[in-house]
Amino acid sequence: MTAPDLHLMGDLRMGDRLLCPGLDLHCAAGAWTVLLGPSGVGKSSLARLVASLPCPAYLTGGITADDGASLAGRVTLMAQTDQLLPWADALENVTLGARLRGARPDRGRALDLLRRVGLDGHANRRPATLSGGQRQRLALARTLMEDRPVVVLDEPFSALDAATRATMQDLAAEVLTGCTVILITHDPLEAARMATRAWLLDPAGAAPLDLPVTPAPRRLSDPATLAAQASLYRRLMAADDAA
Amino acid sequence: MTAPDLHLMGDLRMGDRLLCPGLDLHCAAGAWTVLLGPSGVGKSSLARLVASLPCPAYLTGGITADDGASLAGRVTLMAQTDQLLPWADALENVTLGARLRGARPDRGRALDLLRRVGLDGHANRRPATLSGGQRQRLALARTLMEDRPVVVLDEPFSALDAATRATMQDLAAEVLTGCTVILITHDPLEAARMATRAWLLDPAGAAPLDLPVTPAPRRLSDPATLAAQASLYRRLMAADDAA
Amino acid sequence: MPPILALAFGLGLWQAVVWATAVPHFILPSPVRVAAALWENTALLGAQAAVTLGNLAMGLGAGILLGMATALNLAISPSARILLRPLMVFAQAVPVFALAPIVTLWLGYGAPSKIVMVALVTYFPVTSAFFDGLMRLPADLDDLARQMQARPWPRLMLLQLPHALPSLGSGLRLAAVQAPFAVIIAEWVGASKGLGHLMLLSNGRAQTDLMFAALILLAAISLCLFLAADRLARHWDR
Amino acid sequence: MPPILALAFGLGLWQAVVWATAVPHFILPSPVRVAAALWENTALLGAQAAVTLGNLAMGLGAGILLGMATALNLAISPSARILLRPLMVFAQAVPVFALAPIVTLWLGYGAPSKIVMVALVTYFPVTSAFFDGLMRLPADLDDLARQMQARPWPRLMLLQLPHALPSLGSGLRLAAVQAPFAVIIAEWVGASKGLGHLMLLSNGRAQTDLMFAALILLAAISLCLFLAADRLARHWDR
Amino acid sequence: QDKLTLMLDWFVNPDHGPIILAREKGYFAEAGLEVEIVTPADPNDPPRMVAAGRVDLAVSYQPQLHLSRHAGLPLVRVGTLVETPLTCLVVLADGPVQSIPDLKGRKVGFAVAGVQEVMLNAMLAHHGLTPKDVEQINIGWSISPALMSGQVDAVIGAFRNFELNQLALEGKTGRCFFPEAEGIPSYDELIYVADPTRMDAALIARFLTATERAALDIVNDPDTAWQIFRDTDKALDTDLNRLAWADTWPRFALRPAALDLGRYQRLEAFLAASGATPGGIPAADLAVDVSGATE
Ligand SMILES: Nc1ncnc2c1ncn2[C@@H]1O[C@H](COP(=O)(O)OP(=O)(O)OP(=O)(O)O)[C@@H](O)[C@H]1O
Ligand SMILES: Nc1ncnc2c1ncn2[C@@H]1O[C@H](COP(=O)(O)OP(=O)(O)OP(=O)(O)O)[C@@H](O)[C@H]1O
Ligand SMILES: [Mg+2]
Ligand SMILES: [Mg+2]
Repeated sequence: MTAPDLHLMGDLRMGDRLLCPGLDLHCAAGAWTVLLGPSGVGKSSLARLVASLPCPAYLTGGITADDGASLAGRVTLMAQTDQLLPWADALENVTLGARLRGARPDRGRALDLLRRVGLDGHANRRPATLSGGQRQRLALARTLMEDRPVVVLDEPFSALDAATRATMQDLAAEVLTGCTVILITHDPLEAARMATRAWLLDPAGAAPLDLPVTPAPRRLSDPATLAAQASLYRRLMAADDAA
Repeated sequence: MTAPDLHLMGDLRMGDRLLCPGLDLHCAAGAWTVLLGPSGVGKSSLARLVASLPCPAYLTGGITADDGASLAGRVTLMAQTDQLLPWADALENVTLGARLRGARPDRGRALDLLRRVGLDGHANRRPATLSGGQRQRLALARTLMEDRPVVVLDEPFSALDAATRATMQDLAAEVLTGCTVILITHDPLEAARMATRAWLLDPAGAAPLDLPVTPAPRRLSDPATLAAQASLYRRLMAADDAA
Repeated sequence: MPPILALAFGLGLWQAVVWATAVPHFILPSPVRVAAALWENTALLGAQAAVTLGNLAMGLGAGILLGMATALNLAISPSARILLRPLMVFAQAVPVFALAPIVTLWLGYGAPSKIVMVALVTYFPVTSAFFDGLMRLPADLDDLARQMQARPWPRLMLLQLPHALPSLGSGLRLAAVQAPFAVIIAEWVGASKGLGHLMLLSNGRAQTDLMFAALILLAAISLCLFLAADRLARHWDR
Repeated sequence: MPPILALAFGLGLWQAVVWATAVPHFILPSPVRVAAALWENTALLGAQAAVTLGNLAMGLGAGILLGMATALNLAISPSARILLRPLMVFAQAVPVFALAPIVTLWLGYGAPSKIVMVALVTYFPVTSAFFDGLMRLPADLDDLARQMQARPWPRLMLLQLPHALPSLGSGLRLAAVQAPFAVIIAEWVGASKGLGHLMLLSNGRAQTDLMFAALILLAAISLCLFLAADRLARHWDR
Repeated sequence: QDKLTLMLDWFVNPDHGPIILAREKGYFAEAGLEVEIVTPADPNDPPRMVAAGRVDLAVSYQPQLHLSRHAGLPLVRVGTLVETPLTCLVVLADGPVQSIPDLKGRKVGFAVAGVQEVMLNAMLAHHGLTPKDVEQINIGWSISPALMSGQVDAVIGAFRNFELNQLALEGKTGRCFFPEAEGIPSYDELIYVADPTRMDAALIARFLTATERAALDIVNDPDTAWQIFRDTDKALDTDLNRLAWADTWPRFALRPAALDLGRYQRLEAFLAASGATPGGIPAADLAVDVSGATE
């Protein structure tokens, strides 16, 4: 399955409330499209729409893939809450997708991913005995297992410390090579590192954000990354003052 | 009730696992003590211990207040998960503490806090209809309503965008003036802004972190804050490489 | 629409069984015969149903209210729990129906014995389900209550009670299913009025069609009761 | 310890009632008399209890298995749901006990009628509770299933089933409470063996103490059954 | 008006003709009585309800009186309603049981535990069989259906004026084995019992006199009596009751208060001899004549 380009068009509305007008977002295949924006603007709703999940919001112009086919079944979403099965252990949670499709799960790959998200030796623990960050990494591993052409990550690293976060970003970038990735985040540094293109959503509409010209993911030690972070940060703070 | 100084002493253990050895943390009254550290090191466990909540971990040296009295009933904890009542609306959730103690809730103050956390007009909405960041702000408002001398905040702003986060930090700093505050965070900028003192917990032990000499909360535009952020960030990344 | 269809299906099945097995009418009368019996005995059936319904309503009311009160009491008083909780388990296991003859001997053949039987049979499931729900407060809400230094009563009302509503709903559903049994058994064991008594009489007189007419009426009452409880329970289900 | 205490308390209460009200022994024998009857008739009681237990076990097994199978079937097949779901609600509302005389006339006075009664009375609560649990998958797990393109069968087994276990537990608890009633009623309505039959006989012979001894045995069986179901249900309660 | 509660042995049926007629024709009222008639669910209840003081008077069976007395219930017969045995062992005429010895290894249903068990055992013993030779099944209320559906081979406790007619209505022919022809002394089927320590003999005497008037009316004009009986309750107007009425009215005691002590003495001795009771209660303790009592 090759990844499609996505096109998100129109006004994002919920009932008669206008959340974010005039979207015209292009998410290129093989690239990371990063969405930033104030809390409550509708980022998670948009993520659900891309994943064809039921959602009280709707996008007037719809979401289309450039290959013309439906998106259903081609998208995996890592939601803002971890959605782990409380009765299953870490390994069972990671292999859930394959098992739900009636396929034989790739145990080796699952254990490898668990190791790479830093949950080595935790394969048999239930989610309730994991720390907040460990649960988030478990959900990440489950998402990475899914192997879909379109991947939506809704604040996937929000509960992680800086170092772990950087490692997980690298891991995601590596595993998701070639995918159409949409990343929702509040962290300007994350946007500066990972974004091929970035958009700021706010009640006034969607605005593209400036990024270094170097290809993503960028090195943290790269001065351009840090400069982009600083400028993004100022832009985010300004957007709020305006709103 | 004046706020006590706290002293956290000894090894943080869980069963026969040593999470973080040799703690000797002093949390001064009226100051913000910030704890950083890799995911799973035991920060949330420590928070629960301070709040006298049941927890599989324990601190060998105990937690003492300088006034010699027990901490029970003097601590409020904003946990990593929002712990909102699903059947109650936003206003009812915010006034829960007083109502649980059989006291008449201060409706005016609650509505004011809801307004200040940006949930104006959402007073009658249930948690399930709020966005992730909105839920987190609701939990913050509930914590600020509590009016306790010791306040523990476990990653309280992790789901917020930069601008909202700064506003909430200012709000918390203002409302919690004079309290003994322990803040757990993964955001170096937050630490650089808010910390009177900051500690890095990792499996090797707790290390104090360098901060600007200016009093907290520091201005975001202050170059010292940004410099501290950068240095903290490097320190956090280095800690991980070492671990 | 589907319920009507199901009803029609059920009636059709019944008629088909009667035709196919040629079962004698004194064992299983056909729906047509039963309908005729219903039609001819409207006044009689109505009067008996009114008696049964009255006892049912009073017993249910008493059982539910007492059950809820007991559960709340047990939930708030640890000392009551120590003694009463195991007693509750015992009591739930004693076949209350088997006590019907004794209850009747004590309280006589009038309404009180029926009301007590219905109340007994509703009391235990309501108490038990509601109490279980009250005690099973999720850990995060319990944390909240602790650190907010909740007093027992507001804790019960603001946290435990709302959380226990789905369980109370299950209890009510169960009570709704059992209460009509109880009133019928009580009327079998000793009564001079009511649908159960009528069933027994008509069975004894080999008027199986009248017996089935009474049974149908009873089923209708049970159904309404169950649907009402189910509606409430669904409303409380999160 | 507390259960023993509660038992002692219950017995004490019983004895106190007997003393205080001077109730004649043919209405309520004292615990001492009943204990004596238990002791003197061990062989008789044991033999009858074995019969009752056997029927109970087979009926429970059949009812639970069939109920679980039906619930799984309904959960996986939308077309089955449309017709069968309302039928289930009807069937649950029909007082199954009231059907005991008919079931007995059909199936005779031997074990089959008892087994069918117990199965009927367990089947509906198990099916209904389990099915409700299966259908009430939380929204976030349903999201997961959708985006992972779950096939119906694994979705049932991996998500719906584990989530429905507490509900199945409630159903089993309920079945455990009702099954002993069912077997007793079936034995009352027609039998030549079993504890219910013995109760009827000793009642007719004015041997109230023997009747109570049988009742006590029955209560013990019910209690064990309930505790077993409760243990299972608690295990499944998250 | 004095109040009197009477518990019947069964739901209202032609056996209770004199009681219903006395009520309908106002004889109770004329005797200064307000009689409340209660039906039981279990025929074992009436003696116990009397003994427990819940009712003043109950309709019971003479054998049941003997058994109840031996179980310690304070009871005494004060009057007679039906003065011949009614109980019989019924089989289908074309069935496998043609004589009592044919019962060996077969199923016998009974409706009322206790009394009927004793009857059956005595009839079996008369033919050299033991209780273990048959399977005894409680069939609750479904006496005729149990027999007709072939679930049992015989039923004990069927009433000769009742179940035979019911079988006939369903197109079957029944055969009756009469206890008094199978070695059991004749007895009063339906009697009134009261608690001797509590009863008001004069009140009961008035009650008996009222039913006596009704019983005489019935024998004098059974058809009119049937119409009155039938009209009291729509549920009573059935073919079965019409047939049963004809078989019942000749058996009503025309002197309800009159006492034949010999019957009580003989049945007491018989029950003792057959091992059903220890025996030894004098007939005068079992039955009294209240007709002479005054207020
Ligand atoms: N109930 C439990 N049983 C066993 N281990 C547990 C349990 N709860 C937490 N742990 C373990 O204790 C350690 C500390 O957990 P804690 O939640 O305190 O971490 P943390 O520092 O808050 O991490 P994070 O930044 O990810 O929130 C973790 O390694 C976790 O796996
Ligand atoms: N079920 C619902 N009913 C009504 N309003 C809803 C519902 N779910 C979400 N909303 C509202 O829709 C808006 C968008 O929510 P969404 O979760 O998409 O925000 P978000 O951009 O992801 O915010 P955050 O950064 O806080 O996660 C919010 O204002 C929220 O209050
Ligand atoms: Mg969101
Ligand atoms: Mg934590």
